[in-house]
Amino acid sequence: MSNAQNAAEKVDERIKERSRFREAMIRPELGGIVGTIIVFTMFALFAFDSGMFSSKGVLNWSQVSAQFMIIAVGACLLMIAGEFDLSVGSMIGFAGMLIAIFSVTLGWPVWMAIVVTFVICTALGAVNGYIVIRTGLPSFIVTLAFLFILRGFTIYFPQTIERKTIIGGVKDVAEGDWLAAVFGGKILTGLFSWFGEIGLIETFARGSREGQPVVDGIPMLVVWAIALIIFGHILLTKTKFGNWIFASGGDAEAARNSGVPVNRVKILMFMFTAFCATVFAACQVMEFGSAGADRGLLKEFEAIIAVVIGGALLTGGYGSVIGAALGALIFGVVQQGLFFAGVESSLFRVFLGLILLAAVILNTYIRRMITGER
Amino acid sequence: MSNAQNAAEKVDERIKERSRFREAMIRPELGGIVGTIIVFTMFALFAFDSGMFSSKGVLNWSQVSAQFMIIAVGACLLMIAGEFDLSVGSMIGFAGMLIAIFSVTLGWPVWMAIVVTFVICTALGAVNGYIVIRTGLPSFIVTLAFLFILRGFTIYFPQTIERKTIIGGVKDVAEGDWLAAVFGGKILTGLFSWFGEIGLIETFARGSREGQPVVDGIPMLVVWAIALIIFGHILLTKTKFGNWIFASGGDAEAARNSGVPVNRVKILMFMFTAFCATVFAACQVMEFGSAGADRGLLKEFEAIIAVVIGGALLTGGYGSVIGAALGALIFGVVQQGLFFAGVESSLFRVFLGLILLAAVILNTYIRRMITGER
Amino acid sequence: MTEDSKFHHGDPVANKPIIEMKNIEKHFGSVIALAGVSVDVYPGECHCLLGDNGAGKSTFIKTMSGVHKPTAGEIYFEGQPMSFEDPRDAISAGIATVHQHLAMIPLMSVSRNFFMGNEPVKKFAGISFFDHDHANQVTMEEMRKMGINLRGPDQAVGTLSGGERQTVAIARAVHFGAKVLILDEPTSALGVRQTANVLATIDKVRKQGIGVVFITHNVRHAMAVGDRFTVLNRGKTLGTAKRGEIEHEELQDLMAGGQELVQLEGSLGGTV
Amino acid sequence: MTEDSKFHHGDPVANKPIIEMKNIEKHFGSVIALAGVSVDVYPGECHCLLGDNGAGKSTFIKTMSGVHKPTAGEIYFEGQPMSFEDPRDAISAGIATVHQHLAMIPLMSVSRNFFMGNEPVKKFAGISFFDHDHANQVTMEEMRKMGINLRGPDQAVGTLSGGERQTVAIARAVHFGAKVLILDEPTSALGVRQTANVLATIDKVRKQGIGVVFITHNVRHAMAVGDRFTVLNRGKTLGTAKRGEIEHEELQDLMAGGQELVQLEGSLGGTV
Amino acid sequence: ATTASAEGEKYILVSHAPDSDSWWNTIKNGIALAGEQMGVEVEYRNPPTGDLADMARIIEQAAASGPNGIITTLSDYDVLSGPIMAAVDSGVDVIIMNSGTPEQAREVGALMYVGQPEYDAGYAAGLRAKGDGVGSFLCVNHYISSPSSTERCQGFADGLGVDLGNQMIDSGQDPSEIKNKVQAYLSANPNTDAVLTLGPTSADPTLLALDAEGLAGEIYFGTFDLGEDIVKGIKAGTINWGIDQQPFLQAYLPVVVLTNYHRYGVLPGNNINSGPGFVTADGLEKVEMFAGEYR
Ligand SMILES: Nc1ncnc2c1ncn2[C@@H]1O[C@H](COP(=O)(O)OP(=O)(O)OP(=O)(O)O)[C@@H](O)[C@H]1O
Ligand SMILES: Nc1ncnc2c1ncn2[C@@H]1O[C@H](COP(=O)(O)OP(=O)(O)OP(=O)(O)O)[C@@H](O)[C@H]1O
Ligand SMILES: [Mg+2]
Ligand SMILES: [Mg+2]
Repeated sequence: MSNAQNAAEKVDERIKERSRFREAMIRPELGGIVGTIIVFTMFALFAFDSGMFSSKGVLNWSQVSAQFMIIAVGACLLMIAGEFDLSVGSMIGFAGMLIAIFSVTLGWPVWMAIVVTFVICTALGAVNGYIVIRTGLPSFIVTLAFLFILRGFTIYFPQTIERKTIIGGVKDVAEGDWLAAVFGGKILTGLFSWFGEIGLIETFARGSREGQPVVDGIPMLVVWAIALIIFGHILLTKTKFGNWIFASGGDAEAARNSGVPVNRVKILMFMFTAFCATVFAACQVMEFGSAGADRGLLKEFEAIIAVVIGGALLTGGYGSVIGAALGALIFGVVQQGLFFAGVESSLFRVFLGLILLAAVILNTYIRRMITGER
Repeated sequence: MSNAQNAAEKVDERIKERSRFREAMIRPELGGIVGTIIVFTMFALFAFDSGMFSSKGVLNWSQVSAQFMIIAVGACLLMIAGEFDLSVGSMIGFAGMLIAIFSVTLGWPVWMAIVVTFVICTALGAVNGYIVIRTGLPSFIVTLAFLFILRGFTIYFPQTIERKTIIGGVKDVAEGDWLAAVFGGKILTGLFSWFGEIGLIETFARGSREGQPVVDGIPMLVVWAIALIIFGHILLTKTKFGNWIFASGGDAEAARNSGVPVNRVKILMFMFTAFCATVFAACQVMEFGSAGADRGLLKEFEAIIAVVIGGALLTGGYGSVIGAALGALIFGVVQQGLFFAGVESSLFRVFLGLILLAAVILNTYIRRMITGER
Repeated sequence: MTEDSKFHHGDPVANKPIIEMKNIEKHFGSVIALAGVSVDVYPGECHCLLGDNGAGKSTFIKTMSGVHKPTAGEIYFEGQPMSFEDPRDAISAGIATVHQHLAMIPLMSVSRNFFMGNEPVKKFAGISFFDHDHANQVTMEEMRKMGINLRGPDQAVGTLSGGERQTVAIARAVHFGAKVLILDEPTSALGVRQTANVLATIDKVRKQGIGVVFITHNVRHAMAVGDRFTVLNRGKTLGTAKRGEIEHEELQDLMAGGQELVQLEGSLGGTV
Repeated sequence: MTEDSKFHHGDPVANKPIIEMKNIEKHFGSVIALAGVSVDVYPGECHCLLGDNGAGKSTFIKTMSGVHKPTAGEIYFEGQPMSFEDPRDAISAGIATVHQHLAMIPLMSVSRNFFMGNEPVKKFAGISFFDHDHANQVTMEEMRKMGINLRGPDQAVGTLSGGERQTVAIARAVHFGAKVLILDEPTSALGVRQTANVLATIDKVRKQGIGVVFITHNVRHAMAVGDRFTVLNRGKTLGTAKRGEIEHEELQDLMAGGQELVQLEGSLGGTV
Repeated sequence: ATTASAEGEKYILVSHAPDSDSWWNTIKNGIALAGEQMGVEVEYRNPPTGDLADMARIIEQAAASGPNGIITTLSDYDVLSGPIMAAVDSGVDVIIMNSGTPEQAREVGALMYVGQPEYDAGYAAGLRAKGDGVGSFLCVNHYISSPSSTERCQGFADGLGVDLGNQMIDSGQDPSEIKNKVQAYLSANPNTDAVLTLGPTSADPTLLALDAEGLAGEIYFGTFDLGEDIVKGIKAGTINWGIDQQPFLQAYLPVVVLTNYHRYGVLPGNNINSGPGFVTADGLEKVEMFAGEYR
């Protein structure tokens, strides 16, 4: 009998203890952090003198990564809440088209066009969410339907209204509009021109902008990305609502029984995803001055890939915004870096696939360590 | 006490009985059947005199539907087995390119090119399956990686080998090859020219083929579609293996414990899906005589849509091959019918989305009636 | 309370019931899960709900905890008519439930689970933040009180054993100052020691003046801690009895619908 | 079989055991789930496996039914050394298992579930087809024998109650001529009547000369049908006792690790 | 850009085409050959999905990697003018090829323009078809979301003097779908006089469609951009003409021009129109030999 009694006291004798250091290391973002380090090391070794790490080069991949980050934040929170959205790419095209049609074709003030577009698109996100909640269908199917519906309208509207698939001229009408500047402008221009003066940044060698710094400010796109990441991270880890997001994705039924308003959480997350897509679209339209029917193609996959590389669980309940942002950074840096390194561009997809597989296997391993899942 | 005792005898007193007729009606295919009837009725009303129901018109949408059916059968069985494959579209492009490279560039006999391609592609399907089984990752992620990897190679190979992305001339080398005819030929040509002679089928009124019947045979594409549907249907409903497919998708753990070789079933289904994609590619290459790097784009979604319209459950364990075939038929008929009816073609996507939503809601309702799920 | 019931109604333990459910009905499509069930719970009592599989026990307590809305019938909470729109309402009114299928999220940490739906907040620059420090501290303390030593408050619930999870769920319910604690078959998957633990907890909670609703199939467990016993059968109540007014065998008989069991007892020696 | 065990070894009921498990060990990464467990099962006996949550009961029977491969140890089946690669091997050797988490697929029909992994075939033009008629007929008959009237053999298992599903699982195991039937906590979620039913079934099966391994937390259930009792504790066996050689209380004490329970018994009146 | 440098200049060509667009092969082959012949380093870059916003980033990035010159298409002035101007301003010489107009090229500060304005090409084709008695047509647009494809159809319609209306179909890129959609359209609209396709992707299946409809050689068939099957079609008489914009030159010439400019400071005084040239059954030999590779 003595055996049994002794055993009963030491409750955890059958499980090894983990060291403090290992505890601190093992977090959802770990995969993303490791990936980022690897990627930067690789490019520093193989493409250092290609201009990738010049001020212009850095701005270049930061902008591309910022784009991915904006949609990844939305997709990340939605995925943690247990759903996902295949209509992100179509939503980007649709939102951009709406802004252009409202402002150029209908001649509305640009701020109004943007505001109305935000309202329409987040409402569409809510519709997505509402259908998922009410019918209990997988969000894969519902948002796949919206992928087609929205893309169809994005082609149909400009075609019937303007007989083209690109609507341009937004830049002209946006001149001086306060809200347009929030999406298309740049900040810290003063600082950068000072950098240019003191020679910290190269300047243009000729042309109308001779003497100005090649990088003349931080684009609002990057500002939006950082703002959304901070917002998402705080929302997820530091607030009550963040706990609800985890709970809704972890087990909707259990969360509902514990008093979490799961339906509200999910619909809000669909709306937030649509909001992020619209931010993406607005930045793009304001920067480039036109909206095209093919904008945003395949962006839904890119968002999901960034999120998954960043360690989130496709089935919900687990993940981190920082991780997703790192995933987007890896994605952007690899995409642009391969160009800098001069790799045959069709191989980019092959790399992407391999990185995705490797990242996800690493993340699974890390997650199992964290959660004790088997 | 008497209440309690009486109650104990009539076991089902709390559930209403269902009528025989309702029992017979409610089957997984019901949604597909209803959808097919609706679609045909609509087009018969609105596009009857557009040539859609002439012999030529029928061949037209049958061919398009047959294409969808070929990939839908594979996707359907795989989905019932609880997995799905986003790499179908890329696999189509990849397989076609392999056939063209082997036969045209490397000058192999066409039958050998086809056979080797089938071997390579089904092996890749097995790799997909093996990774899913071994890592326990969701098939969404694994096959998404393959979507990119295969497409990357499909562009990279012809580009580096032949300096082009379309490799043509397969028709010339395929002349007289027995296996090429199995994919690219037509059957019953004698019968159809007799039909033409006796006036059962219109004949060409002008041009090089004056006097020949407008439909001169059943393309092998259609034959393959029918053969695969019959094979899939029998496999699923009439064999032991079919029961294993349902079991693997319904609950892999339970099936494993009951002695079902779940891993083998899943890997075989991944291979079968790849096989179907290769059949699709082979038919296409033999019909058009060329392979292009952009072939099969988005086909994975189209296959999934057809299967889901046909009543299968995205999460596995439920569905029917006949349903998937009807889903593919609906898909094909709607796509072509809109052209016959003269609807603005960019709206096709909108219709597709709406049909998907409607079908899936109807199917959910039917399924709940069948399984007593809540 | 059907006319032909053998039971007497249990006398109130305190003066006024916390919650009264009157003639509750619940239909799911063509299935009638509850066909008029009345139960009341007094502070400080343990009210056991017994009954066969599918009798409607879980459905009944789900109407009590706001998961389902009753198709018909009335709910009075502390004398006031009440209608719970969703579990949040019931929880904030003071009804805590530990559901049969555990209300824990395996991937989340113990402390996040503990406070799920009841997150403590602290204001910072006018914005409410989840007060993690407070949450962690409380969780560790409460779990220690229940005799469970966590590796840390951020240990995932998925790493706990079934019995430990059950304990977390109960500790959570008790912590949030519930006036009524509902436990749906908390002991069915537990070992002897864990069961004893849960029963002791029920006893402790009851003594704090909380009304406990305890669902079980095990007559012995019910007899161990119950003050009153209500037997459900096929969506109806067969009546409520007070402790001491009813024998073990009688209760068992009622639960099983009598007849069939008698047949079996011969060979099994009445030890079920 | 630790030295300090109170138990005597149970005497064989028949002359030779069907299955002998010797010093089975099973490790999952850093977790040692089984640290050398030996158990044998004779034809026509009901061998009860008892033990606390996490004692390793499910893990043990999973090594017996081919789900896990033991890390160390030997298995003899009818005297021959055996090594099961997967559940199929065990099933075809004659070991049928009803797992704790049900091995039924809710979306599939009862008859497809009944024959899952054991599909009857008929040849037609040289190809084997699933013999649906046979399957349906057998299913209806077997379920009728168990006292369950199905709406039809194609009724989905999802529409059955928990007790009914358990019965299907047992009927299936028995039907396929198992020599050993393993039941992992078949009664834990069942009502009194359903439990009585399952126990009666065990009794019936045993009388047909099949060896039954019955896992439960409920000492009473074990005492009702068991011929021998093996108690597991923290991955080790505390020994095996024959019916009549051990008292209810003693068994209970062993399962719970003794000590703690004593503390609680005062307030709960020893009725656990 | 004014100093004569040694061999080893680096030029980057940026296109707007998605990876899989086969027509751009000729371009790739063109720059590769020019690079070889001139002894300079050349690179081809494109947005994988054909997203023009991605293309803008690629131009920025190309500029950041410090090449001597960039050769790029200008398929959307709004999107691309910014990055191109920034590149020009930072000292990279730019030549506009393929799409855009000479005026736009001048506005962004490019050295010159080599190519074929799309609308004008479509318009010229329309005029020619009108002269051949065409009154209605079907434009098979396999790349509906690209503005330049739509411009071709629009130009053709304007050249004919008819309204585009529903005569342009979104055919998608799958050959069987293209084939069957063309057949469906022709069955539903049997009075269609002409078919216009926008490249090999839509022309090849359309050939088969016409064959199946028994209309090959009957219906008036014009196409943009050559390819193997198109050349065969022209030879067989099923295709009346192909508009060749000579992509090879669009890629080859800018490299040559830039290299010479950078080495010796010489620069042609005007833009180069590489097209439109109508390829008909006369004089097809060379075209036939190199179709899809250099033609
Ligand atoms: N959401 C639902 N939809 C339809 N029927 C339901 C639903 N929930 C429960 N039921 C049915 O209502 C009846 C009562 O179920 P309930 O879960 O309340 O039983 P229970 O007494 O808790 O049984 P157990 O002891 O097995 O837990 C059963 O017939 C069940 O199938
Ligand atoms: N696949 C696995 N991976 C890691 N650990 C496992 C695995 N399966 C079981 N364990 C661990 O092995 C130990 C024994 O588990 P087992 O399920 O056999 O217990 P049990 O006696 O059946 O308990 P219960 O009565 O709760 O069913 C537990 O600590 C459990 O966490
Ligand atoms: Mg219940
Ligand atoms: Mg167990």
